[in-house]
Order: sequence, then C-alpha cells, then structure tokens
Amino acid sequence: MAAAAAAAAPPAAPGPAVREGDTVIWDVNGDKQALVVVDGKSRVKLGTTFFSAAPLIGCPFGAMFTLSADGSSLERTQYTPLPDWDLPDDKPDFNTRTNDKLVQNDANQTLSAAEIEAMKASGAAGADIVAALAANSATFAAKTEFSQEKYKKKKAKKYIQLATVRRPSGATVAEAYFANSPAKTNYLRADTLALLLTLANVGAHARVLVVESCGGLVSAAALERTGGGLSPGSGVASAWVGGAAAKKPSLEIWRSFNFSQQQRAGLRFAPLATLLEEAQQAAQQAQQQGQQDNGQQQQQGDGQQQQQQQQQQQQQQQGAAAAAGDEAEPMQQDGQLQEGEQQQQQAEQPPANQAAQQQPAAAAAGAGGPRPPFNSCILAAPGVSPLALVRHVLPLLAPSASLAVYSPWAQPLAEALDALRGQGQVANLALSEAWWREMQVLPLRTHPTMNMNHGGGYILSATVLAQK
Amino acid sequence: MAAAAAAAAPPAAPGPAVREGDTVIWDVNGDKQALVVVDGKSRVKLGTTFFSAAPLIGCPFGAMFTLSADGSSLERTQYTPLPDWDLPDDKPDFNTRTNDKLVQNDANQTLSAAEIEAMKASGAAGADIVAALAANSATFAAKTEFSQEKYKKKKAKKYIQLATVRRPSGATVAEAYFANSPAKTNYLRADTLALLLTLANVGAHARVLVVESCGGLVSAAALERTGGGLSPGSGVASAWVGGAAAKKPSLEIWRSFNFSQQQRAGLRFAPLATLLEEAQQAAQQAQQQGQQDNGQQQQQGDGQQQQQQQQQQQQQQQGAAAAAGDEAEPMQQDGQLQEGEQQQQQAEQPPANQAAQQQPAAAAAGAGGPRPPFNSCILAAPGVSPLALVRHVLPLLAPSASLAVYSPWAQPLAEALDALRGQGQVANLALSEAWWREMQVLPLRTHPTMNMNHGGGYILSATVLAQK
Amino acid sequence: MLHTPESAAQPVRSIAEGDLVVVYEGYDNMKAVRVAANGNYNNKYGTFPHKDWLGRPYGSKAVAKKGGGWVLLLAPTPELWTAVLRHRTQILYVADISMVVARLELRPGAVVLESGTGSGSLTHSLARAVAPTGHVWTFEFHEQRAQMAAKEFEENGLGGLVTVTQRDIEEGGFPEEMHGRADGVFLDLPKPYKVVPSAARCIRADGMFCAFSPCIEQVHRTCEALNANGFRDIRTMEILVRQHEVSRQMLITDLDAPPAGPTKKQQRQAQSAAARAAKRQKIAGGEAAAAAAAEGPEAAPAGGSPEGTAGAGDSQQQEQGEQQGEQQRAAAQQAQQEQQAQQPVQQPQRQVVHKPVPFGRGHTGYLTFARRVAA
Amino acid sequence: MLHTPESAAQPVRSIAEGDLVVVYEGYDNMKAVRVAANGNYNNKYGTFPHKDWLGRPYGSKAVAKKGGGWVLLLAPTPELWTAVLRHRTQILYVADISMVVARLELRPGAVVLESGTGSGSLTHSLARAVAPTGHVWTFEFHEQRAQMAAKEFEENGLGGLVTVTQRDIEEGGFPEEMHGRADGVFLDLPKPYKVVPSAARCIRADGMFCAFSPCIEQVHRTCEALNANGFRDIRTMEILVRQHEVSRQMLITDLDAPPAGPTKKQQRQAQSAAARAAKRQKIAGGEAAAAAAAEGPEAAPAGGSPEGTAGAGDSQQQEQGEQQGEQQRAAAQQAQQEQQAQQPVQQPQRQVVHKPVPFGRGHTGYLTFARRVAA
Repeated sequence: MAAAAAAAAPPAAPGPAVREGDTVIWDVNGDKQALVVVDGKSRVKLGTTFFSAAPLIGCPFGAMFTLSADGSSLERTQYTPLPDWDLPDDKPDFNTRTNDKLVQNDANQTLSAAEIEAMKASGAAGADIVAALAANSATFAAKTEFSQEKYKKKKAKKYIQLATVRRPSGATVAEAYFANSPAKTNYLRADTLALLLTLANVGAHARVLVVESCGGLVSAAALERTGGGLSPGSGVASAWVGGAAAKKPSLEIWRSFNFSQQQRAGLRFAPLATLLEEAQQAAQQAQQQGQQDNGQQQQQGDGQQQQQQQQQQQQQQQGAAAAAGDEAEPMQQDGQLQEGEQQQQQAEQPPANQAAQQQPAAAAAGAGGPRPPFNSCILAAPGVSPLALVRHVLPLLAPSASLAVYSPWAQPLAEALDALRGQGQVANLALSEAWWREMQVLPLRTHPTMNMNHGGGYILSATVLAQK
Repeated sequence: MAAAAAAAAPPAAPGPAVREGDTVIWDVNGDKQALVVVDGKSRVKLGTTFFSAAPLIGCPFGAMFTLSADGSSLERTQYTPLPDWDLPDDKPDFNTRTNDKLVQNDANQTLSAAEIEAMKASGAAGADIVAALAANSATFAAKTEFSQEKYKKKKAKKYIQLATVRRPSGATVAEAYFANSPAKTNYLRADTLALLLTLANVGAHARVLVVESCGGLVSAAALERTGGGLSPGSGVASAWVGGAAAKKPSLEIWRSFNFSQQQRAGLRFAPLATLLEEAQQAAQQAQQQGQQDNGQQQQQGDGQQQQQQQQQQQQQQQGAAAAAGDEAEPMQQDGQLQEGEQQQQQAEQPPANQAAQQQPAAAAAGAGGPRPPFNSCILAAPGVSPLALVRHVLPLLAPSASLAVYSPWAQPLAEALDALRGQGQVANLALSEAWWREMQVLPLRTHPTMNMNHGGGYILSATVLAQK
Repeated sequence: MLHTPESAAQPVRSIAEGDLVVVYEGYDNMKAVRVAANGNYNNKYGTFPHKDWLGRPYGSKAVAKKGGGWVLLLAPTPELWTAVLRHRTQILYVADISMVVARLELRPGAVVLESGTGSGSLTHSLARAVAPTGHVWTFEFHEQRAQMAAKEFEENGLGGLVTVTQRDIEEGGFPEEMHGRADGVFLDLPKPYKVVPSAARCIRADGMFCAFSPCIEQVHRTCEALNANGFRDIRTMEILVRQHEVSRQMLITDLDAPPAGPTKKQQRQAQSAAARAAKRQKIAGGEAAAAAAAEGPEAAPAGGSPEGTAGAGDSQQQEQGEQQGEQQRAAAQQAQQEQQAQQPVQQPQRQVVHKPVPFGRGHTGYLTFARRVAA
Repeated sequence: MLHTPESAAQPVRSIAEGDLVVVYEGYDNMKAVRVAANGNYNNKYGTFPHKDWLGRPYGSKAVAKKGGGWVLLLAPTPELWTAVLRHRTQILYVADISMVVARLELRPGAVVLESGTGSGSLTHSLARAVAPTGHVWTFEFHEQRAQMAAKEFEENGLGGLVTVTQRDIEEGGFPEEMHGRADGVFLDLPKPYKVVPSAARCIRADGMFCAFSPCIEQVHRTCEALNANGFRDIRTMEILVRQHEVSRQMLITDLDAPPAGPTKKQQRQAQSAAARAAKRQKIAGGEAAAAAAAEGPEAAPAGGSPEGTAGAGDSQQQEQGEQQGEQQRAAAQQAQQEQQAQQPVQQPQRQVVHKPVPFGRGHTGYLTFARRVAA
C-alpha cells in the first residue's frame, strides 16, 4: 500500500551533488557515521569491507548505497518506503500475543545457516533475509511487540548494509560526532548547539566571537550560519584562553563543512589575548579620533572611523597571520569518526577544494575574520570558569550583543548568574536547560524512545549593556 | 455511544463512607480543593455560597454534588461519562478549521444574558448551558481545537459547579495542598512524596524517622503506609532540629488523614536531640548488657535485650510525653485550604473520632511511636543543610536502613553526596530527579499537557552501613 | 532586527528616529517601542521621552524624566521580538525555533516555505537564517493576519526577505511556481498530512520537511504520509526548555542551636537600609524596592522552615520575588549587603543554589522532520 | 524482604543461614545471594565464605579470604530486589512503582489485583504496601513465569501476602470471586482496554484502576473504555527519573596563564601514590585501583580542555569512572588527597558539581489512573 503510494511520488528536483574533495558523512544503517573526504584515493567501509569512495563523486547528497549481490562493490540503490506502515490499524492479531508459552531457548530458528548463506549468494536483499528469519522463527509470532522489534533490529544490523551519503551541516556533523566520538565535541548535543546559535543571535553579517572546547564544531556551525564573512567585519572569531602564547587548541572541525574559500575567509583563529589587545587599541584610537572630531555626532563618527580602521587592520593582520602560521597548522582530520586507519590517512590529505584557501583570493570581503567588538558571542568551554570567562570577554562585546554560555554543569553557570545579576554589565540573564526527546511513531507502537539522552547541559544567556 | 455503554456498567461494590468527624477533600470542578471536617456544623462552598456539610455524612467517598435547580441546596448527582469521547475518530470536519476568517471581536455570542439566566432559572444543568453557549457562538465553529477547548473550559468554570467528596490519602492530600497552598507543604509534589516513601522503604512494621518542613505531610503519608504502629517499635517519629528546647514546628497535616486511635498511636513527635539522647542511652545499656552476656551470641543477645528495654522505655515515655505536652498542643487545622473563615473555625474543633486519642486505649501495640534505631528515614527539611542533617541523624539509624533526602535544590545534595562518598557510613548513594508529566488523552487531541510543573526537586538516597 | 552590512561595519549602533527598540524593564517584562522624536514611553517608574534616547548606543540605560526610574534600551533580535510581539495565534518559542532552523539546515541563500504565518514569530528566525540572499515564502489562510504580518515584516526590515501570501495551503497546496524550489518546508497547520504531497513537489532532493503538531494523532498521519511520498529519515521529537531560578540560601548547619529568628532591631535595620539604598541609588520606586528588600527574595530560606532572615516571606513570595524586575532586586541586594556589612558575624555565608522554575511551559508541539529522497 | 514484627522489635538484624542478602559491589552492581553455611560468594575481588557473614549485622562490610577485596552485605528491600532480580520480562522501576503504589492509594489491609505478574518487580512493592493484613492477587498468562514468580515470592517471605495464578486475563477477565473485592487493580498487558469491564466489576466504589502501557494507542483505547465503564478522574501520566553524577571539577579562572599541564614527575607521583594507597588499604585489586587513580575519574576537568591533572582521561573515561565501584573510587580519592597534601599550593580548590547521567533510561510507559464511580 505504502509502496504503491510512494511510486506515485514524483522525483524530486535535483539538490546539491558531491564534488571531488568534498567531505561527506558516510552513514551506515543510521548506526555509524564517518566523515570522509571523497577523492580518487579515499575509501569507505560497508559491512566489513573497504571500498573506493570514487563512485560517490557526482552523486546527489542523500544517495544510498548497498553491497552488490556478490558483495564485491558498492551499488546505488533506490529508496523504498519503510514497510512499518503497511500494517493496517485494525489488523486484529497485531500486538496481541504476550510471550505466553515461550520457553526460553535459542534453538527456535528453522532457517539453517546454509540456507541463509544461499540467500545471500543468490543476491537476496538484507530486508528479505530478515523477513525470512522472522517467518522461520518458531517463537517470533509469540513475542511481544517489543521483542519482535528487538529481534528484527538485531537481525537487520547483521544482514542489511545500507549507507547514505549525507551533506555535512551543523546539525548532521553535531549528530555524527555525538553518536560516534562525543568526547571530541565535548558532548555538545545537536539541540544545545542549535539553541546556542539562536540565543547568540548568529546570522549573516554578524560579528561572532566563539570560545569553545568542542573541537571547532561551534565555530564551524556559527560560520555556516553567517555564510562566511559576507560583509566587511562579519564572520566568526574562534578564540582561546591562556595568554597570547597559548598553543591553539584543536578546532579543525570546520574542515568537514565544505566551506568555499570565501566562506572560510570569514573564520579567524586567535588567542583571546590578541583580541583583547585589538580592542584596547581600537578604543585608544577611537578616543583620539573622538577628540579630533569633537563637533560631529559622536557615535556615528566612531562607527565610520572604526570601520576604516578595521579594514586597514584586517589587511595588515592577514599578512601577519599567514606569516605567523595562523593557517599553517597541519590539516589533521580530527573529525574522523569510527572508521579505520585507511580513511584516516586519506582524510589527512588536504582536499582539493580546500587547498587553495591560503591563496590571495581570500583577501575578499570579510577576509581575515572579524575583530572586536563582537555583537554575538558563544562560550562553550566548560573547563573554564563561566564567570571568569564572561568577565574576560565583556570588553570584546558591543553593547546589546547577545551572549550564550554552555556548560554540562548548572552550578558554575548559576554562580555566574548570581555574580553578574544587578551589576549593570548584562541584562536579560537566564539559566536554561533543554529537554530533548525523540518519539517512535508507528502504527499501534507510538511512544517516546526508550533510550534517552539527558545530557543537554545548561545555557546561560544574556544581553550585554553599554558601559559608561 | 459512551453513555449507553456506561449505563451497562454495573454499580460498584460499596466502598468507605463518610463518618461524622471525618475530614474530606471537597473538590470543586477539579480546580479547587478544601479540607473539611464533616460534622453538623461545618460548611462547604459551591459556587459563591456556603452550605451545611451535613448531607455529606454517610455518603460514599467519591460522591458528587451539584447545586439544586434553584441554587439553594446541595444535591447528590449521578456520574455520567464525559462527552469528549462521543466524537468518532473519523468525524470529517473535526479539527479542520483554523480561525481563518475570524475578526477579533467579542460580540459573537447570540445567546443573551437574559436567555442564559432563564436557562439557569429553569434548572438547566451547567453542561447544557455551556453547550448552548457554544452552539450560539458565531465564532465557536471557526475556532481551532485549542481555542474551542479554552472557550468551553472558561464557560464550564462559570456555569458548572460540581463537587466531589474525596477521601484524604497521601496522594490526594499532597495534590490538594500542592494545587491550593503549596507553601504549606513546602512545594512537595505528590510524585516526589511517593518516591521518598518508596526509596526510604516505608511499610508496615517499619521504624520510620521523618524530619520535615512540609507541615507534617511526609509524616502523615509515612504513617498511612505503616498502618500506624502495627507492632511494638514500629511507626513514625517526626522530629525537628534546634536542640531539646526547640519549639515544635507545625506538623499537623496528619489530622486530615482520619487515622484511627490505634494508627495515631504509632506517630510520635520529638526534637531530634531527644531521640539522640535515647539512642545514646540505648547504646550504653546495650554495652553493659553485652558485657554481662558475654557468652551468648552477641548480636542476637543485643536484639532481644534491646527489645525488652524498648518496651519498658516506651511505657515510661508515654506517661512522660503526656505530662510534657507532647500531645497537648492546640488542634489547629493547618490543613485548611482555600475556604473561608467559617470552615476554618469549624475545623479547629477537635473532631469526634480524634478527640479520644489521649485516652488509655492509645497504650496499645506501638503506642508512643518508635524510638531509635530507625530502619527507614526521610529528610525533607530543605532549609537545613542536607549533609549536616544526614550526619546528625546517622547515629539514629540501624545498619542497612534506607535513607531518602529531599531538596528543591540539587547543589546541597550534590555536596552531601560528594562528602559522604567513600566514607564508609552509607552506600548505594544516588542523586535522582523526577520528571513528571500529565497527558491529555482525547480523540484526535492527545498530547502532553501544555502547562507543566518542573518543580519535583531532587532526592539523595542511600543505604546506611554498619559501624564498627 | 537582523544583522546588516552596516551593523557588521559598525557593531556599536546608535538609536535613531524610526528605530524599533526593545524596552527592558525586567526579565519577561519587555515592550517593543518605535522611536519618534516627540514620543514618550510611560511605565510605573515614570515618563521616558524618546528624544533622550537618540544617538545613544543600544544597550544603554534610560532614566525617567522624574523619580530616577530606569529602563534598558535593547536592540531588537528575533528572540526579543518573540518575547514582545502581539500574539495573533499560538506562537513558537526559542527551543522549537532553534530546532526548526537547525534541522531544516537553513543557511544564507536558502529558500524556505512556511505555512501558516501566524504571528510571525518563527518567520523572523527563518529570515535571519536565509539572509541576505535567500527567501522565506510564507502563507497564511487568515486574511487579516496575513496583512498584519506583511506590515510587521516590512516595518522590521524583512520586506526583501519575506513574502506573505494569503492562501489555504491545506486545501490548495503550495503554488505551482514553488515546485522544486524549496530547500525546506515548515508546516504549522491542523492537518499537515494533507500538504505532504505538495511539500514533496516543492522540496528539492535532500531538502528538509518539518511539521509542528501539538497532537500525536496528526503526527501519526503526517509520518504515514511522509513515508508514502518520497521522504525518509522521518523523525519526531519534542524539545522543552525549563528556566532555572538562582538564589542564595542560608542553610542551617548548627542543628543543636535553637532557631534564633531575627530580632526586631535587625528587621528595622534591613528595612531602613533598603529604603536608603533605593533613595541613594535613585532607582525606580523606593517603595517597591523597600518592600522587595523586606521580603528578601533572594535570602529567604526554604518556606516552612521556622528560621528566617529579616522579614523573609514564604517560598511563594520568594518565587514572586524571583520574577521581579532587576530594579527591586538590585535594591534588595544592596540592602542586604549593607546589612551584612553592619553585622558581619551574625550573617552566615549564603550558598548560591538553582532550581527549575516550578510552573513553566510544558508541551508545545511535536516536531516531525523528514528528508526528501534524492532518488 | 519486608519489615516484620521481628524487625520492628529488633531493627539491627543479623545475617542467618537461609537469608537472602544483597551483595553490593558498587552502584548498579549488586547480586542476590542466599546464605548457606558452606556457600561461597566469588567475584573478581576474591572468595567470600558465607560462614564469615553469619551473625553479623546487615550493612556490614565482608572481606575476601585473600587479597583484601570487600563487598557490602545489605538487607533486601523491594527496591534492591528490583535491582537484582532476574528479568523474565520488561520490569517496572522505582519511579513508576512509587507512582503506582501511591495513586492506587494502597495501605495496609488493601486488596489489589495485578496482571501480569511478569518478573515480580512491582509485586514486591504491592505486597509491602498492603502488608500485613491485605493481599495481592497476581495473574500471569505465561505458565513458566507464573511458577517461577510463585517460587520467588515464597522464598522471599511474601507467600502469605501474594497469590499467583496462571490465567489469561485479557481473554477471561479476572475470576468472578474477585468481583467487588479489590481496592485497586493494576494492568500491565498489551490490551488493557479489553480488561476494563472486568476491572470495573472488581473494584469497589472509589477504588483505583491503573494501566501501564508503553504505546499511546493502547492508552487511548483504555481511556475510552474507562470513560464508558464507570470510571472518572481518568488521568494519564509519565514519570521519568534521571540520575545525576557528582564530581569535583577544577575550572580555570586565570585566563591569561598559559595552560600548565602536569609535569611527568607529578604524573608519576600520582600513580605511585595510588598504588601505595591501594596496597596499604588492602582494598580489592590494587591494579584496578591504581588504574582508576591514574584516570582520576573525579578530578578530570572537562574533556577537550587542554589542561589536565595527572593522567586525566577524557570525559568519556570520566563517565565510566563514575560508574566504577566505590573501591576504585576510594583508592583514587586517597591517592589524590595524598597528592594534594604533597603539593598544597599547586592544586587549586576543586568545585563540587553535578549533571544528569547523559545516557539514561527514557520512556518506560504511560500510567493511566482512574477512579471507580461511587454512584
């Protein structure tokens, strides 16, 4: 029934396709995700075998692959609707049986291992094998709905190998890391990241400051939302504590986002100490300028002047950054998930469309990334005292800037809120906690998921006030 | 359809009935609850009028009352199934309309005020009036489901007055306070109370220690679960901090539970200092006895001996308590909710079946309430440092006793857990948070409720260890 | 409302005539004000002439003409707009909004379809996400609402990013010219499942669908329709946000000490300190501030506990206290600090604690996402 | 298992032959053991002869014959039983259990019907609630499970309080002799709505009904049946419990100081301190303890932060650390304290923090309650 209806659905208009050098999320059965740079040499894993990723080039994002019948190659496959929905709501016998007469015993499968192998050899789809296993299980029909689902899931994991080529975005990359290597993004959940971006008012033309210990995920997601440095001054500055000499932490996840050169040019890495120095210099210059232009309407004057200064300074800084190695670090593919060494090595090669980023073209609008003051700020470095960090970055923020601070622990944020309240530096203080939950929606089987992630953490948000 | 089926439901076997002197929860429309002692003089409010509560005497708990047609008296009413379920699932036009053409305007009711009054005068039920209002509203049909529900609820509140006589129990009293005077029970939610009783292993024959600032709700609910002092030594000791001379806090909610004399005799009020002194005396006597009985198997000897001592001491203590005014406090009906002064005054009269509690009959099994050591302990006094309080009461608790501590704030409990962990005094430490939520379940309108209580608080639970 | 090339060049923005300002009086107490040279803003703290605001940076404090009351002048953002806009329908709040924007994978340049427009709360965030080169096509069945929304988008500077059309999407689907053009579709309609075939025609391969439905029955039908109409990765989720209130609590640690309530003298001192603080600071409403200080909203121990600080109210008052504006709060804090300074040994250290605001928003709706099949 | 007149008279109970003991090795790591004079309990920490336990009070620490490993001997309670029982079916946990018992308004003397018995997790709590004079009539469709449950109830001393019967309640309803006798009925069946008419016959006026259903469709049908069969106050709810993990965190406050990682010497010191602590304390498995100390489960700063204490693992290890038994934890703490004592100025104060255990149990089921109409 569902299958028939699906056949009636017209083909979709084309979407973006995989270009050579793009990073993709290679999602196997929705269980495991790997970030893979697709070029002539990289490989992807399906089942127990690695295959060349070359067939992915030119495929639309969202394309699906299975093993060929003989298991020797990847094969594009057409989507078919899930059979879960074929069950009519009024099917009388569904969900009736409890395990009433079932004696616990594992020898209930009448399909032999040889028969299963024969099915596989004859090119039967994994879904068919699972169906056959269920049909030939003496106990399947007597199982409860939960046991049936569990059984089918277990078997599907074994016999169905379906990979989807996903486009990296803030949402998909966050979920892939969280499911596979959560420590690399410091357990930042996708919904919490989404809230941070919203509460910090990140958008095109924003000047965003990020301090994070999430591997660069926050900076990259913010850059995606700004569209890169679309206008002079806008983009993302990703900064860290520890003084001007502190080693840059690992913040390389942006490399998985397939940013264009121009977009990448809106992203800047710098120690907080450098940004604070810039802010101080700008303030001094503004003061000098203000004394000169005393007759003008002051704020406006400051603005124009500051804009000119910024453009100058950005050009200077660009040269300096290239020299100082701001971009010169090795292209480690930190974003590598779950997959083996083979891909890891592939990934460490700079991809073709990203290799050009140190070229002069990066000197376009927004090049070099934003300088203080920022009007949007996300702090997601829970190892640093939130109160100390907020106080540290306040001189970098423009009045009325939006500020969002993440921590897995409520108490440090509560103490920060308590200390900041009523001091005239910020207003609109809130300590929020997101509670996120997925539902299984299926005929006669609708309920929230049985496993749940309680680790969304806490967010302190505020609006910065003008200081005299 | 539903109505027809309901008519087929056989009448229920009789349940408990209201006796003169009982406390009942007078629940109006499920919105407002009042605790009322039912006697010849007390009054209950329905609509804007107070009525004598006398008609409640002899009624089964669960009985429902409405206003008589002329509004002058209370009338027992039969339950009818709710009409919400009469809507067939496939009714085509339901839930279709949005407020598409609705211009915001309040003059959409074609039923005049005079017509409504006439309906009331002719004895129409509130439900009929609400239905008429909906039918005569020019905009009702165009409203969304949410707007329709809101409209009907608002009108129902105005025109339907239905009161239910509820039996006070831990669950119903907790909910009544929480909905009406939450500060009196320190915002203790019914589900949190339920968890505390479970985690502290409260049951018949338990020796329960309670320290609370919830008006006595916790002590009363624990006493209900123990069934009173069903065996010598068992029951509930409700204690407080502040030294032997500290004034007893308000802990009177037990008076609403209709405990029998025998049940009440299992409840004891005392300063913690007094209990600690008793524990010390018992330990000294046990040591002396232990030295005498050195040949016996020691643990067993201690037990028997302790039991004998306890019985002696209880008898002594009972006399002392009566003299010291342990029971002599005025019968304030702190439990009074929402209702006016009239009932308050009524309630302050000692009800007939409770007045006898100081009589010698209270000297039955369990009389005087339990003495240390306790094997079950609930601490629900958030104004006291949980760590200090746990350490304070540990000498009162038997090895392997179950301990549960409530606080609306997580941090003091976290610090207590951190300090107690690995110290050998308790094991099985856990810090839990309950997340409780109601659902609206109706045809095509099923969803979690839109308003939600997030204030279930936090519970620290542990098992006490034997000390050398 | 949104960031612009101008705000990127000059992030310290000054208030100008015709600007929309969010006037902040306290948490959950804000108003949208359009600045007019001869306008006045009035509240219980006094009268604030708009002309005093001109040229001052956003984020400034504005003081009333008389009495010293103050408000804060914040730059509007989609989040602040959601807090101040006029509700014509039930609106989406920040948690659902952030999830919708993130999982529709919107980014600058994207094209998104929305139905219905409602009060325009989400529309502002969609516009921010697709600016400057993308577009929001939003459809509203109700004519008056469509007109009001169009006016607001124009006034808020979204005119070039958002197009509102009056249309019955449930009956007619999206216009044919939208077919194949959408990166994402968002539906907040009673029967989203009726629109799934039309959405499938509009969304390009690998684009995203989202429906917001309060009731599970509609979700069920929507998922079934999605499965049958060329979507996969069908996921339904719920996101709630609860706010925590932060306070300082003095927990009893000496359990043998008899509970010593504050003396009458201490109470008097606290009250007069609060009154002095209010007067000296020239903050709004000395009377209100003194009352707040007397209640001691942040210092009240757990209600029901017999021990209290000066005039501490019970927990209910405490919660009301938490909701009070920062003005009273500041005065109360000042008064307490003053009192502490006077009696350093009698005031034990207070601990900072937090707990969820007990009575909050619960369910809003289920969000169902699905991805359009590539092939 | 339950309190008795004997335990009321003598709450300090000693372990005797034939007793059921809950052997506690760590949080979420417990086993039920029946004490036999010649029995042995074995785990990775060593061998524990039962005879050493006899006569010692519950709540005692038992030390292994060799190696100094220890376990705790706890008295069984319905909650501990739920943690150790053999799962024959999905079971109810403490949050649902406490809600069921409270809202069925059970109290000593009450009569309650349960179907199905399942693994008997809830049954123990029902028995505690109605003891000593009430009764639990519990029905199980599956014959083997009914027999196993009956045996367990008998062994756990509930024989007089609980009667297990093999019966298909969905098809046949409760036995006629139960009509009008129940104060409460609890159903955990795939189709509880089929049993509502029978439950209505069993529950006395003002008595309570409860059904546990994982899926909302079953809840829907049950509510409809309740409304049609003489019930009111129909309420459906969900209760989840999330556990919080407590740790000490050292948050960076000097933001200009270059991140000084621990020196090799400090790392070596920490490791050897842990090893010494493990050896000196004779606690179980010095190797495991030393490993735990080296990981520093409670002292690790936020994962991903470049600063760390001696050999601190990342957050994932930290979470595993939280789940470790208290034995390793104790050793790790000891080692840290020793290290701190050696370097008092180099170790800043750590702050106690808590957060929800991220990966926990989610939905279990909906609880639907209803009250039998009086008249």
